[in-house]
Amino acid sequence: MTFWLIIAYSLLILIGAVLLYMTFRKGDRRYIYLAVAFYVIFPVVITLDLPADISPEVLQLYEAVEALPDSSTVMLTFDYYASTLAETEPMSRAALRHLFGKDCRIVTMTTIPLGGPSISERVTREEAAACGKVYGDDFVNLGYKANYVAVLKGMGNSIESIYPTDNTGTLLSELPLMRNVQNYDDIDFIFVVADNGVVEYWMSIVNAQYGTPVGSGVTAVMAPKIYAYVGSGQMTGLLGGMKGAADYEKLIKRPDFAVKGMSAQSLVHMFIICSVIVGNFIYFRERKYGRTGSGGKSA
Amino acid sequence: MTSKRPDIARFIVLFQFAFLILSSLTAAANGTAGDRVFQIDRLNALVFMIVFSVVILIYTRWARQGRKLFIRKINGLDEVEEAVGRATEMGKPVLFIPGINEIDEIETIAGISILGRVARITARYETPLLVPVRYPMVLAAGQEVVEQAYLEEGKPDACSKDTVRYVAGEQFAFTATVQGIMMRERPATNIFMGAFYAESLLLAESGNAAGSIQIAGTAQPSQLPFFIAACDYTLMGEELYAASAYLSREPLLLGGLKGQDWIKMILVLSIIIGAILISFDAGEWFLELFKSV
Amino acid sequence: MSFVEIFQIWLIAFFTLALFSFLYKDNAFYKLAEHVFAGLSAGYYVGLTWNSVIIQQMYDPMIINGKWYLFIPGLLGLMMFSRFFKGFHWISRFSLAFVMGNTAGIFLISELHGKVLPQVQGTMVSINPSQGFGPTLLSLIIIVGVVSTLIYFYFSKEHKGLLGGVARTGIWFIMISFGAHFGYTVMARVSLLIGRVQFLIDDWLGSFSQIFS
Amino acid sequence: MKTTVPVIIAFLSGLVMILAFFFNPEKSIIGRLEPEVLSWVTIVGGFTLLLGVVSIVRVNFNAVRRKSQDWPFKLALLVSVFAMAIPSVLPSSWSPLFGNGPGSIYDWLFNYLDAPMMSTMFAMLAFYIASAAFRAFRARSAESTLLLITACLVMLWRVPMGEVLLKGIYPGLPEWINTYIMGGANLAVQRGIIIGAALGAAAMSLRIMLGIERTYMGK
Repeated sequence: MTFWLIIAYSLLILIGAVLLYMTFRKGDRRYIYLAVAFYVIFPVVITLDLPADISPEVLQLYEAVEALPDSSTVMLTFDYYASTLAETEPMSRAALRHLFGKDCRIVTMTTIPLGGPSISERVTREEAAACGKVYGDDFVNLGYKANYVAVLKGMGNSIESIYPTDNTGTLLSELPLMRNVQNYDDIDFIFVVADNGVVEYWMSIVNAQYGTPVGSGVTAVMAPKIYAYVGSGQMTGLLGGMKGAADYEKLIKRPDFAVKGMSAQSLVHMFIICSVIVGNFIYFRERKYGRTGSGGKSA
Repeated sequence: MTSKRPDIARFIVLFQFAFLILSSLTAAANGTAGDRVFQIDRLNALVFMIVFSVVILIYTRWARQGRKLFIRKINGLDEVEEAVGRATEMGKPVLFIPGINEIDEIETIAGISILGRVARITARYETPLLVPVRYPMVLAAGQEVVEQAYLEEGKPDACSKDTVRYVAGEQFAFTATVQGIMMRERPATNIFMGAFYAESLLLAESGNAAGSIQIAGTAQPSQLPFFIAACDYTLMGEELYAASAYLSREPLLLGGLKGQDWIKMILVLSIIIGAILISFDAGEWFLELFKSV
Repeated sequence: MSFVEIFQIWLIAFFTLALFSFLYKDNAFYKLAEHVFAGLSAGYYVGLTWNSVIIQQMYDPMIINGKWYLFIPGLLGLMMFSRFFKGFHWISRFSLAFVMGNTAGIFLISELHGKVLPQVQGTMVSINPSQGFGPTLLSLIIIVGVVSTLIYFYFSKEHKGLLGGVARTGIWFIMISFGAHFGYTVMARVSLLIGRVQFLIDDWLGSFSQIFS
Repeated sequence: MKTTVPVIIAFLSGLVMILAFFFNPEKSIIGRLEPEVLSWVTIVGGFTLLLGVVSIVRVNFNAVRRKSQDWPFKLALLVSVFAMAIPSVLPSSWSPLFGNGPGSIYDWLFNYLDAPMMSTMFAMLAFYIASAAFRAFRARSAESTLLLITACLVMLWRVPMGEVLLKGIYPGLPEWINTYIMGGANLAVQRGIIIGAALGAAAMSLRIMLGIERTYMGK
């Protein structure tokens, strides 16, 4: 097995080097595209696994959820588009497994019109079925309503005024779970999974004005911005991108998609770093000896 | 029309003060926090808003009175005219994207304002302008500013109805279409001004591959690194909002920038004072001034 | 897998590969995908707006709940169509002014209250050395970083002398932050590609065995 | 009339939102006005939809009629618009294929064409980010050197393989990157930009409310 792994790694390095060489030789950025494609496809076929530490923000979120009393009510949002599913869906799944495992009651909703309701419906139902949870008693899917600023504000007053019915059109009063949930006062924690700026409104409207703690899972691109809010205490913990999701999967001891995806990540990251180092090496050589006709710059 | 404006300005300042006094009275007269008609917790925000408005309006007033107000050079904005000129020389169009958000986002309005300035330049040079937009309301606003700009430059006929066009409702469908425009119409200059999200790099890299000069501006901190990497000039955060004033060279608008600087200095001082007070465990009351509920 | 399911997978795979083909160069497949995509998404917004705005937010409340006053935004909306009539297009400015003024009102207060105040407050951190070297250094980095970034945006003076020095520190901080952000984002982007590749390999290539068996 | 009235409308509609912010929604009418006015804005936006449809149809229809370059694709676009839009505005009571519920034409087109294409466009960023890094990260000046060094450090730190490497250099390095670069310098700059941009946005809002900035009516 180790032998084949060594062969596999040598192959990876060799092909990367050839493609990088071609990039410089031809001055064509498409060789880089080819390399990226190769490094993503390879680990999907052959699985590689490496250990890693858990970031403190993920731990903070995990501990905040862990510290909730059993059977508390948690709101879980699906504020993401289908386009970021690879990053966000594992977060939602990990959160659902963790919360269902603690017998929490879950209210889900979305501020995304395009696909939001169907994603939340599909993911929650699948996870609930796996945990043996019942719709209406253990979880409720409110679905989507337009104009999220008004929705977020309105739910502070009364959830029912915004969502007279759930996603499938059942009156809230007919759902046992919703009878004890009037507004944010009855919700112990809000777990936002988002790929866009809505997460900031959850803080600036809901956390700031109603005091309900908000934790979030966001795409890696948004994470640095949201760090600012973890630092200022407006946000309780943060999952950033696939690594955050993988960390969370490890914490709840249910490694899945995110953990697997990390090896492809490693390869692409390494390739980019190597290409930057080689690029600079050649740049300095060219500057020292004058331009030598290689098309490196236009690549 | 111009003579009427100071009256509105004076009115708003007076109004705000009256509002402040009235609300403090209501607040004082009222019972516990939850019962109050006025949200007394937000008094600091009200005071801040008033100070902010007053400072900006004072500078605007000074600008109107003809005081010389110096504004430093903003990299990127000086290049707009040059970049349009380049497109003219090459006989290729200029592509302008006022962000991908709806008009209920102030960044989009900033983008539309800049579009007004850029359209004047393209009108002057008679360079074709392409403005794909993602929301119908932005389409309406965009058409309005472009038509007005061409009218004021005396070239209403150079502006076609489809200069500003609605191309697609969804973020990435919009991006796919713009990528296509970049590859087929080969604009010599791409200007991105407004709220951009993940598509920033898709747009900027395609534009780069097509060999266009690119000037970008956004207040989304998460997209700035990509514009910096793939565009020739990038306006960061505040500079986007300053752009329309800067391009217009109207003293009235530039006055506001001075006001902003003044507030910025107050904030910098507050941060330093606050940090020092906190270091000696004496800053709780000071932090309270900046609370937001 | 049923025939319909296989058809759906092949359809998705076709458009996925057609869009990816743009990476090689602009071609007819990409053009087809691009135009279909643009058309569908425009159509999608028609359906979405019709159902969730016109019906749910205006027609239903007006007819069922008797909120008759909703005719005002309706009228403002209709005024937008004055754009189609030469000489009357200025009427649409009323609606634009309403929307833009509304946005301006929201942002004037929400930017100051929701962003400036808490961010300024969050920056007031203790630099008392008694808390240890690490936290003090972090506090100093944050304060110097925020202040110098703000100074970088100072428009009223040329960046020379002391101001220039601080502004230069600001641009260094900005570059460090942007580098960090760029590096941090790579992961998100690769994640998305992994998602697509998994689809192509698991579902699409997987369907071949279904077809041939 | 053509310019004064819009300025007044803009001022009043902004003022309502500011007032509403300071008033308790449970105790005053003005506080309750806010969601109402917000939904008004949405409704006005909803009406502009027709403007969008007219624009996209006109541009593409003209191209098809003139048989200009790529006209078959424009035709495909027109077909797509109507295939998606028409069934969605017909009431679902006529047929389960209409409307926008599960099982409708609209839903199917979204799930099997629109959504996968969104993911694909988004996924293309993986290629672009690699080529942008490769091209832009050159140590041309002190600033760009800082940019590329932090970018490479953070890229290493983000992946398990790189983390092992960083720990090999100095065991505390990943923690150091997390604390001082991400939580220190990066946070500080994000904050600085957020504060500055917020001031700019607020000033712009004020200018619009007072009618000082009114590009939307040609000034």
